[in-house]
Amino acid sequence: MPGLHLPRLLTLLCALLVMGVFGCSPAKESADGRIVLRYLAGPDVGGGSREIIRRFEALHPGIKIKMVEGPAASNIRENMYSTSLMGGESTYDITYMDVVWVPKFAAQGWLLPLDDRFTPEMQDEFLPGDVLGSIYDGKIYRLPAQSDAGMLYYRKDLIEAAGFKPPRDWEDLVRIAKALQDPPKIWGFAFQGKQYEGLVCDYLEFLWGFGGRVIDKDGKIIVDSQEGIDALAAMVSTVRTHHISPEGILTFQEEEARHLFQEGKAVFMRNWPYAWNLVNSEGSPVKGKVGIMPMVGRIPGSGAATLGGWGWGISAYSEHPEEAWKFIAFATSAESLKVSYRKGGVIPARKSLFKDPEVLAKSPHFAKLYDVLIAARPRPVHPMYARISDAIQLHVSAALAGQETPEEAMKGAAAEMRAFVERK
Amino acid sequence: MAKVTVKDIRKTFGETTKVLEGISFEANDGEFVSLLGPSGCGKTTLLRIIAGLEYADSGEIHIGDKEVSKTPPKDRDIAMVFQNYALYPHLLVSENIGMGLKLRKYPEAEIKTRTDDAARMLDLQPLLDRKPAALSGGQRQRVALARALVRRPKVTLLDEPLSNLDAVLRERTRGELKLLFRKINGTAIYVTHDQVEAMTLSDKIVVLNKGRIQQVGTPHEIYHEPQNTFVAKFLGAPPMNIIPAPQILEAGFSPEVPGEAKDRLLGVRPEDLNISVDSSDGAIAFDVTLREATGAQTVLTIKAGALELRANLSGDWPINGLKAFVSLPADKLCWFDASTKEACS
Amino acid sequence: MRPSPWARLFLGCSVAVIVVWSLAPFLWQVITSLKPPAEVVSVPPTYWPSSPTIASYFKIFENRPFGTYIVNSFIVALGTTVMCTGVGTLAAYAFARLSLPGGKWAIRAILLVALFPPTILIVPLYKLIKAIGLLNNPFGLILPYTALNLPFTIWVLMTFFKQIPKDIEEAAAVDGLSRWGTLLKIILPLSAPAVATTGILVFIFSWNEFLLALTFISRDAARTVPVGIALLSGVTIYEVPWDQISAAVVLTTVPVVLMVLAFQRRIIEGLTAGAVKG
Amino acid sequence: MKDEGTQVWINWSFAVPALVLMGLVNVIPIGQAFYFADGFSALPLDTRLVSSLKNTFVFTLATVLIELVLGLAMAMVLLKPLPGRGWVRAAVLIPWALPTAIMAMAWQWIFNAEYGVMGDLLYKIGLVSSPQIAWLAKPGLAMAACVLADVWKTTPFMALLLMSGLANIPDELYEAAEIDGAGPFRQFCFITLPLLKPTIALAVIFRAIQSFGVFDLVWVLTGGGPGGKTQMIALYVYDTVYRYLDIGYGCTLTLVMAGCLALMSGVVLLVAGREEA
Repeated sequence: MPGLHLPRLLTLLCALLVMGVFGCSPAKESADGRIVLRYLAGPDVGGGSREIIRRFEALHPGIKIKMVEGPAASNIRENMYSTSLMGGESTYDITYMDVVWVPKFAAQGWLLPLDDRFTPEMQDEFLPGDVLGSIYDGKIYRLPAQSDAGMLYYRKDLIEAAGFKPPRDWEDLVRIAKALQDPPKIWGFAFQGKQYEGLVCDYLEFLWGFGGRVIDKDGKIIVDSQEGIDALAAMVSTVRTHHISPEGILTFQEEEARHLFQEGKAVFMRNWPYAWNLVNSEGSPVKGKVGIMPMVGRIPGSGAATLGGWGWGISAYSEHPEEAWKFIAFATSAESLKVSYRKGGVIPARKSLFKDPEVLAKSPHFAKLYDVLIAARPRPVHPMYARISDAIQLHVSAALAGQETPEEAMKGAAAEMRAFVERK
Repeated sequence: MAKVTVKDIRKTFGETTKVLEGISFEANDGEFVSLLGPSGCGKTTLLRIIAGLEYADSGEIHIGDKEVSKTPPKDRDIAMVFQNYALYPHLLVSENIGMGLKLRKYPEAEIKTRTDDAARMLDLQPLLDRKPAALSGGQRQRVALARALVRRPKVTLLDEPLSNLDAVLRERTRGELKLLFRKINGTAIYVTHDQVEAMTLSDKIVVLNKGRIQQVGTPHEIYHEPQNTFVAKFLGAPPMNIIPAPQILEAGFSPEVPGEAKDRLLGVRPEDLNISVDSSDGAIAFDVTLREATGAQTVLTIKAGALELRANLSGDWPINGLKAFVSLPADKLCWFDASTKEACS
Repeated sequence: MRPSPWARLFLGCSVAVIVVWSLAPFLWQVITSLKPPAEVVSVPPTYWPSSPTIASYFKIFENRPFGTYIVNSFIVALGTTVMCTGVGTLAAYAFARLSLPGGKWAIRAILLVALFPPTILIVPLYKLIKAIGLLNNPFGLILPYTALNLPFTIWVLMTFFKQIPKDIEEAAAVDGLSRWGTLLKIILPLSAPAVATTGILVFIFSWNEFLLALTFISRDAARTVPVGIALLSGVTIYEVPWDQISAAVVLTTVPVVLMVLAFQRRIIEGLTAGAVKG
Repeated sequence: MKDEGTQVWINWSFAVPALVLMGLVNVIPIGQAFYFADGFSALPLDTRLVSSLKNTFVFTLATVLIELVLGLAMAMVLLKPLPGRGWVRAAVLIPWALPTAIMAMAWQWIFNAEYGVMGDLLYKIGLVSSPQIAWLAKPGLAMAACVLADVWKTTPFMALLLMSGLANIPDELYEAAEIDGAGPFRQFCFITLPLLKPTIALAVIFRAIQSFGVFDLVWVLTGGGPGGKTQMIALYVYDTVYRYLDIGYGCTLTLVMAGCLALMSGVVLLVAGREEA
């Protein structure tokens, strides 16, 4: 290799290395002496978070908030937090958490209990499901910010034109879907059928709607009860017997379902509230033709919603928990949540905003949404929730694919959960 | 140019394989010395030790007035021509030749002149801008030689440089080599198993066998005064006749045997035998059992009782000459001790 | 051997098939990147954008500091390539040519190490990188990438070095080259094809690595391309901005293609120079 | 000349940077894996381990075999003198050059049941009756899609390695074979394959290691679904460590995985009939 002098090159590399070591060590305090607090979140769509941070920093000149924008996929962010917290270090002072992370993180001792700061009176101002989902083993670890719950979207126009009413229970939904669908031009029901967390959310809504539970009060696995099997059978029937959902449903996440529905190719859709603004956006073929309601169950009124949603926690390894609390309290104030709502359409976790005239004027559907959210239930609160979720994902997916009967699937899922969840 | 002194070099491979067992010889300034011996005699190892590519277990190498036994090759001021030439495939012929000079930080201009000189000497000028892959075997060999000579080293080491050439080319190159070294008058150590190369090229031959020196001497001495039966048999084609003295006496010859006949071997070169179709005084009659004529010479295998000899005579031997009358040349007889195989003078 | 017309035709067809096979999914990215967002999800898919636009290419730069990502990726990939081939060459040379008592066991150990999937290494590595203060530093990636690629690099180079005739090295020693000099001036140029090949493979690995890059780098200014692409966001966090992702993929592939083209000359030269015979 | 002991140290020092780096990055974590491994008793009961091992073996076998055949063909074609060979080679390397994590998303889109171009293409050619093929929803097809995406991506790696091996086979051998009357097929069987064996063994081992540890591709493309039919061992390890936070069992799984790989490498070396070390 003429011209390339290896020793010199290696020296250069070493020099760079040394420079790197001393040049880039992450400082806990910024150059101007302010305390720096970091957190990891998804892409800041709409810039709401940046706005809140700006306001906070103006109010607290001694604190600097650094938002690390992670990937949109929340499971990746969960792992990024886990990696850092497993290392027992304080890259992130603040954790911006999905509701299902709380028991897992808390059980590991990674989170600071907030009970002395987040009083029951304060808790009352938030949606009950979000608060419930923030509690693990009697202590509260999270300040809810964004609420989320599964619900049923339906084509108002089609249903009315055919003389139907919105479905009252599951059988009703199947009947209407079958009557109105014309596959592959238009399908009856779209949901999330890919083997991932969303599938569990969908299944839980069926399970609860059919009167079942995953874990009973004593911590025993009861997902393979008759209710659990019936719920799965109902879910499977959409693809396997009634054919109201396309075979591809097994690859559907939120966006696939939303696209199908938005293009006018589905009568019903189970999805999160975020889809509302999109299906009603300019240029959407179904703009103004969509209704929302809580998910249906086996009997009228038994429908349930899976609670999603995000909130703030403080890392047990943070050197500045006091300042961190200041920020998360600020970020969950009614004012800040309104900023998030305005900029990014984020659904607030505070009850008061659903009665805010400004909000209601812009989003009239919030009135209905409130009913859904208030009834939403958190997923099983268990430190081994990820194991539970994976067992459900795997076997529900297998059942949807026709590889296992609903009974086999639920028995299998329960066996897997018992083997590992009860081992711990 | 310098004198090379090799002192009591010993080398063992592994635990027990003794390759060299105390080798000592000198190559004087400007001398062309061949290391001659059959394969496996240790000659290449010896050369590599002189070069510094391997190190001896004990013993000393002096080049000029410097003791270099522990010096790396580059500091010994030697050059070497390898059996497979070992040209750098990625460099041009000119770069191959100039590499050693460049590494010793000679000025560009001098490298150029010297490279050109060497190239001229070896007829390589038209090839300077090629890569080794584009050369024939003979051309590669000449490049390897040029690479060695261009440095004007104290010593040039050559490891069977002709063995990869075909017969005709080998003979021609041999001649060129001789002229070349005579011209530059450089010290050279040359490894070969080919006695003709050794005989024709060398000022001095070191005959090796099984890790020991058998004889050191001029080609003439080696040929005519072999110090033991190995040297006697290794040189010359056909090789020297070596016969126990009693057998000679029994056949009717009556040479003057130094010492007890039973302890002696007689050596006589095939071409030194006096042989004739006609009987004469003191000549013994032999049966001709084989006649091999090569035109210029004829080799006869002759037999009298148990005694079998080979004779080499210039010119022809009549086809019907079934009897040969042989007498021994009294001044050209070599005597060896029957037990030690050493020459006894 | 003069190929018959049929053989030439066959060869031509094979080349065409290979090129189409290799490029088709990439070309699909190119086409997708030129579509307006709405057309990306049209059914049936359109094979040529109805109104081609390069808006998505601008969008990715507005959305994210892509220029910075590309520079970072270059630093990391180039650093890894240089370090890995450098360190790997030294080790491979030692194992192939120098007398190393126990070297055979070391080589086996190296292969054994390669058997452990990098996935498992993340947490301990994170601790390590954190401990030496290299989080958010290109070297925090260069070091592990180098180590992860070393077994392969050493193995390939070692095999190649063994094929180089020993007497060329000896000639170099006589000519006056040290061990170092021999390695740099003789062995390396002779192994250029192998070094270039491993270099390309290592470069591309480092250019594409996702998990470690995601975990070790949290500062936007230090991020690399694959993570940057994963951070592209649509209107909502659920939406996948296909047009932008495609544009980013296309854009970031260009440097790699240039790199390959640059290296590739060396490969041809090396392979066709009659290599190291005679 | 230095004495022998010093020389050995100097020789080893050439390997030291590499050994130190690998020691830091690989050996320490691996040592920890042995140290922390725990929960061995759960192994025989772990149905998910069994099914993911099975899936991974199928995936590895399929990808490595297909890649070997395609890669060999590719390498032989690419060694022929062609006009624009440089460009062809660069084109061939493009799949390898695209980030897996991102390309997996693209594949997901290509295999999408509704908007996917794959179904549409096959439909237009007339191979299938409907453009809506739920590739990733059917166990067999989903595995096939994973294999296809992986083969597409890593065949260039194989081809490049084999190319360097092929280039080292002397032309004289082919010429000699031609004189002996061997056709292209026999030349391939009696010269190319035997002489390429070490290279093939090397390529297969390294590819098998990579393939057995497949992660990003499947993680993004199918997430292990449907019904866990594309669940791979590396995904399982990752989940165990990062999602279940069960490091002990994760380490145990890693050891199981490394054991399988060692076994596979052993088989390859045995088949190849010679050890390179």
